[in-house]
Amino acid sequence: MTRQFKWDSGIGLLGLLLLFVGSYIGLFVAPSERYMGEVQRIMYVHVPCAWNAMLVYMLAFIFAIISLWTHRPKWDAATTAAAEVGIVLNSLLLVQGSIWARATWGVWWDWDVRLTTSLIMLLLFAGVLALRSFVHDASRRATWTAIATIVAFVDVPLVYFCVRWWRSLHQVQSTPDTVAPMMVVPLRINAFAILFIAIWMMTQRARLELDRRRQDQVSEPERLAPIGGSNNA
Amino acid sequence: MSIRATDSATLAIQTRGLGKRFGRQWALAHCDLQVRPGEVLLLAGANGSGKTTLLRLIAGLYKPTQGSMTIYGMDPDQEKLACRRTLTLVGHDNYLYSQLTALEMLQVWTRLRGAELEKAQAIELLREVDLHDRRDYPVGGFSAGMRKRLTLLRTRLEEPRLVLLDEPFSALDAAGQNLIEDWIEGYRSAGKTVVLASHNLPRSSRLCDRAFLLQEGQILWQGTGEAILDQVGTTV
Amino acid sequence: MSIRATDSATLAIQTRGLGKRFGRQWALAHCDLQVRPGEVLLLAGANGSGKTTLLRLIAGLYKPTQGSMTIYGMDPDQEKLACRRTLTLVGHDNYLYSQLTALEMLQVWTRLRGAELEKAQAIELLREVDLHDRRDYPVGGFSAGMRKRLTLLRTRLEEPRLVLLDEPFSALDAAGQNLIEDWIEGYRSAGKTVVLASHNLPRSSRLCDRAFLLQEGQILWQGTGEAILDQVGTTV
Amino acid sequence: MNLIGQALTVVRKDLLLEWRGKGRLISVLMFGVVTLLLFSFAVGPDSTLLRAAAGGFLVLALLLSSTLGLSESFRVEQEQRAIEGLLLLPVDPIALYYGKTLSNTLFLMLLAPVLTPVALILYSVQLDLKGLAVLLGLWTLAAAGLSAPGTLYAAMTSRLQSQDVLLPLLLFPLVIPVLMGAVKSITLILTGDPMSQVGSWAALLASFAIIYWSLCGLLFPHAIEEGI
Amino acid sequence: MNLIGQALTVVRKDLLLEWRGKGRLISVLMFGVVTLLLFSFAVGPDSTLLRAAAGGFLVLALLLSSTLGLSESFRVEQEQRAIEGLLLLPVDPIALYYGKTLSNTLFLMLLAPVLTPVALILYSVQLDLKGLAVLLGLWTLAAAGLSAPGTLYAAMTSRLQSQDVLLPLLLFPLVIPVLMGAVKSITLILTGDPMSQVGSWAALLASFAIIYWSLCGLLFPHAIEEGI
Ligand code: HEM
Ligand SMILES: Nc1ncnc2c1ncn2[C@@H]1O[C@H](COP(=O)(O)OP(=O)(O)OP(=O)(O)O)[C@@H](O)[C@H]1O
Ligand SMILES: Nc1ncnc2c1ncn2[C@@H]1O[C@H](COP(=O)(O)OP(=O)(O)OP(=O)(O)O)[C@@H](O)[C@H]1O
Ligand SMILES: [Mg+2]
Ligand SMILES: [Mg+2]
Repeated sequence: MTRQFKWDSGIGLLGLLLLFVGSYIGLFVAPSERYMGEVQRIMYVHVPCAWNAMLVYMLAFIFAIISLWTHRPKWDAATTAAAEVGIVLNSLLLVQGSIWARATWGVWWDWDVRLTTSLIMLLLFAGVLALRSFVHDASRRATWTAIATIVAFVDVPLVYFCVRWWRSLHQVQSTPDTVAPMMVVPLRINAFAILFIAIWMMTQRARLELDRRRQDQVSEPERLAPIGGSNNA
Repeated sequence: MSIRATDSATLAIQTRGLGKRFGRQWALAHCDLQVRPGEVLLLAGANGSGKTTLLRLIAGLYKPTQGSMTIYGMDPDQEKLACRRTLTLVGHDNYLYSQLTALEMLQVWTRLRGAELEKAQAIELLREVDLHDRRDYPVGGFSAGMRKRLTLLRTRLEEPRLVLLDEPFSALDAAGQNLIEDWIEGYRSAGKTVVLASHNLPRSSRLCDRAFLLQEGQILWQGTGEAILDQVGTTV
Repeated sequence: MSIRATDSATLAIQTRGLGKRFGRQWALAHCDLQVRPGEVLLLAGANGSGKTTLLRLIAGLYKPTQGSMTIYGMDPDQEKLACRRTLTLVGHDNYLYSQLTALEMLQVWTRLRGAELEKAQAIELLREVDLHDRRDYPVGGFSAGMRKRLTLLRTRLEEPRLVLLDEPFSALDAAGQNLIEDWIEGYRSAGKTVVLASHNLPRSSRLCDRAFLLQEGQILWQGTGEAILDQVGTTV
Repeated sequence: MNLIGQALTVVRKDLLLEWRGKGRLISVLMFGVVTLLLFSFAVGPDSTLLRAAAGGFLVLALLLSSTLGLSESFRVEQEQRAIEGLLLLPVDPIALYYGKTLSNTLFLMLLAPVLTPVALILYSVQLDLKGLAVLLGLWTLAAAGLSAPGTLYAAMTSRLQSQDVLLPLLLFPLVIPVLMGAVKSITLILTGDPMSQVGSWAALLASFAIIYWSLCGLLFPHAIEEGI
Repeated sequence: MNLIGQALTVVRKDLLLEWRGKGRLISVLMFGVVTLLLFSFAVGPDSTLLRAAAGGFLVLALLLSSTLGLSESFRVEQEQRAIEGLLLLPVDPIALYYGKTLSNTLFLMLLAPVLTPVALILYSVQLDLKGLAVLLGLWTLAAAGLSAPGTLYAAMTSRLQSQDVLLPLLLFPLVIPVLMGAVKSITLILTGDPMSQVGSWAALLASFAIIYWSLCGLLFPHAIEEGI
């Protein structure tokens, strides 16, 4: 099967290239952090993953609204793709964060606001996909995915606030916020790199979903020749 | 009621190229149906030929995969509630809450239609289907036919102009079947439209004005009620 | 097989004063039934007259409130498994797992009967009820009649000597009904005993050797198949 | 009939069903009590630990019982497809939703008055009457917040395989704000409330309820467009 | 066919159904994970408290997920009364019971390997590989103990209203020995086991399992005498 070169493959390649450049700068050019040392360099994927996960979830939310409005399969595919890519980025974020936490704080997990919010976000959208996997009828699946996505996304700000208040009696985890410029550059580059890769993954995933739907899409059978009877309507 | 078959506003049901697909399976395809008000229509066809699917599409319980339809000139997508007020369907299921009594079931249904049902009226209705002495029994303990009788009363609770019946005679004894036949005759003379799907051809063919034979989701043949008996004899 | 009606060992079913009460309601009472092997028996009666209750009692799904019975001379209380091996019942329900395919359903049933079903055999069986091209579809998507057809295949999976059928013709199309009629004829000539409850009197009365008319849980009348048509005409 | 009338008819029907199957309320309550007991076994005989977590355990027991109650509320609708019978009637889906949500809220509200005293005794915590009243008020807000998305999801999952797993799966992460709000505020009440933070937690619970009562009311008609 | 053959046929059928509805296992697992999370929210962000109760919470999450899994396992049987179809066949009720119990045990055994690591991370508890192996072994005993009465009760409640409430209601008090045994022994493993008490708790779990596997096998035929 020959495939013509699609715009999204271009974006994907660009993203990989940028990721390579950004990571190179991050790993070898940028200064190492005063307290945490070399582990800190994990930040150059960690933070971009966090930003992009959020962004992609927001896209899922927007697609879900459009999907509910139009009932067009392509928006359902887009919603699913965004939710899934969001979950991938979110999981990466959690894994990277845990590794980082293990190295710096000595534990895999801590009940910090951002950590907790990220975990809940992951579970919220994983629930959406679980629901989706149980619905067999395509159009109902689209509607229910959209509804669950909307309901889940609206919850994110509430979760954020409640976790903040929940923590408020205890000390807030200190994070370095004074950042050297040589740290900002790779961060920015990688943010765009992961954004591009995310877009690429989403388009691929949406295509796959549409392909799958198309495979199921059997065209209507031939019209049978009516027998006998005149149309006595 | 004067009839011009081409004018969808005056038709009870009009479908254009209606089709429904489940997964890779077309349960119904190319369905063009024109039903005039006051007609009694029979849907016949082998098991799995798409009768239930068609009735559920008309009732708005399925969304069509393809095509469009109007019910008394209304588009079900736009005027869902108005359509629901116009029609009633009794399908394979009985829609009962096993803990409620027969009387309470009737009251729940009527109230949700926006009306009020006096107890005397309800008993009268139950008497029609010979359940009046079971009115205070929970329906969970009813026999198959008793449930069917109760559910069929839904068609008499309000004034739906379009009555959709999916195998109304099944599970009923001879007396029950005669009763439903009388009801359908009554609906016809009251100018209501009835669409019924049934395998009881001897009974339903003599009731209907027109009959449709479905096969693999398509309308294969249409004609009069008498003709379908011969037709089925030759094709099925 | 020679028959002496008084000898319970040679009778397929013998009930003595069988009765079943639900709450304050006697669904069946004073039921004395003697069925000889190889007979086809029809249970007729209005809705709620106790047909299903009787069949379920015989099948061992209900425990009698009163009375006793034997099946081919066996006491169902003592020899439950032997009785189950002897009989099969297809009731109002379909006993299906919606996620399994038609083929898998047949295989599960056969295996639990202690036999093994070759795929070719299974397809042959499915072909009989015209479901062979749906063999790999999950039965959850089957139409009412297709489910019924599949479940009725249970009577053909093994060699039960007593076949209990509760409204076997309902939900089936004309071809299906003919098929079941043929099956029942076949069972009779193979010396099997069949008890069927049905509201389709024209069809079932010409099938049966003897007919019973139930009313309010009691046997009101018994006679031949032809006679019941007149009987029902006068009493119901 | 207007929307409100229809919604109230749905509530009335649900209350009648509840009345008939009184068993459901009682067994949900007993489930809650047993869960409270389990927590104390799970934590062990250390009573300081127990007392510190008492508020949390009470809320957890309430939440677990609520989820069971919610999924039960659609079980009876599906048994003989009664819900399809409702959908076929000219009932506005919005009325159906709010009726069902209201009756579920009422049901959930009944849990706290029973489970709270049990928790107080089991975990040996003291509470004066005023505190109890505030607690019940907070639980009312929480119950409203739970039943809005709970009813929507219970409807959507009611016909799927494994509803009883799917419903908590969808609902628990969603209602974490309710859980935290309730745990925090109830713990504050139990331990005394020096900084009067209860108000802001109550505000969180109220806003959750308001947001989801409106949002789910908008979404429900779409959810049942093709029946449930 | 002999008893064992029939029982294995039942297991095979259940595994096939499980395979078809893969969703069930995954969602029960996700439910467990979400429950673990809920516990930490209920207790608050205080990690010492959390760590002290970690074993208890893990076992509770396992128990709650197990109950859901058990009641699901009869849901599919009741949907179109498939269970009646089985009861009509010449299947020995004892084979039916042990088949169903075995497949439920297998199902429950799969929960611990997933939930334990999650609990370890969330509650910041350490465990070496040997400890993990012992823990999984203990859970296998506990799973066997749970599914013996669990299957019996799930069958008995499967056609009643509100099974999902009734089952835990009946089961939780009954399995408190399992709960306590599992909590105690798992906590010992997590905190280190100086006095090697794990053995005696494991013996408790094993004897519970043995007693209920035999007892419920005897009782089950009576339970289904008139169908379920
Ligand atoms: C599982 C563990 C972790 C998770 C889920 C997580 C999550 C996140 C999220 C969601 C953000 C984006 C916040 C925003 O831009 O508003 C973020 C940013 C950040 N995280 Fe993490 N994180 C984790 C562990 C860590 C650890 C262990 C460290 C370092 C000690 C760390 C350092 C940072 C830094 C420096 C930022 C950028 C802060 C900023 O932009 O102001 N994270 N993290
Ligand atoms: N589980 C039950 N609980 C309470 N009453 C019952 C139960 N099953 C049957 N009955 C009652 O017993 C009587 C006989 O019921 P049965 O189902 O045997 O009738 P049937 O002859 O099969 O009727 P149908 O032709 O409608 O199927 C009815 O009055 C019914 O209400
Ligand atoms: N929910 C569904 N999922 C998958 N396939 C379905 C579904 N509903 C119907 N079908 C398929 O659509 C076809 C038509 O089914 P339908 O129920 O309309 O038949 P029917 O004419 O009512 O048959 P019967 O006389 O047996 O009731 C069948 O092949 C059936 O398998
Ligand atoms: Mg049909
Ligand atoms: Mg019957």
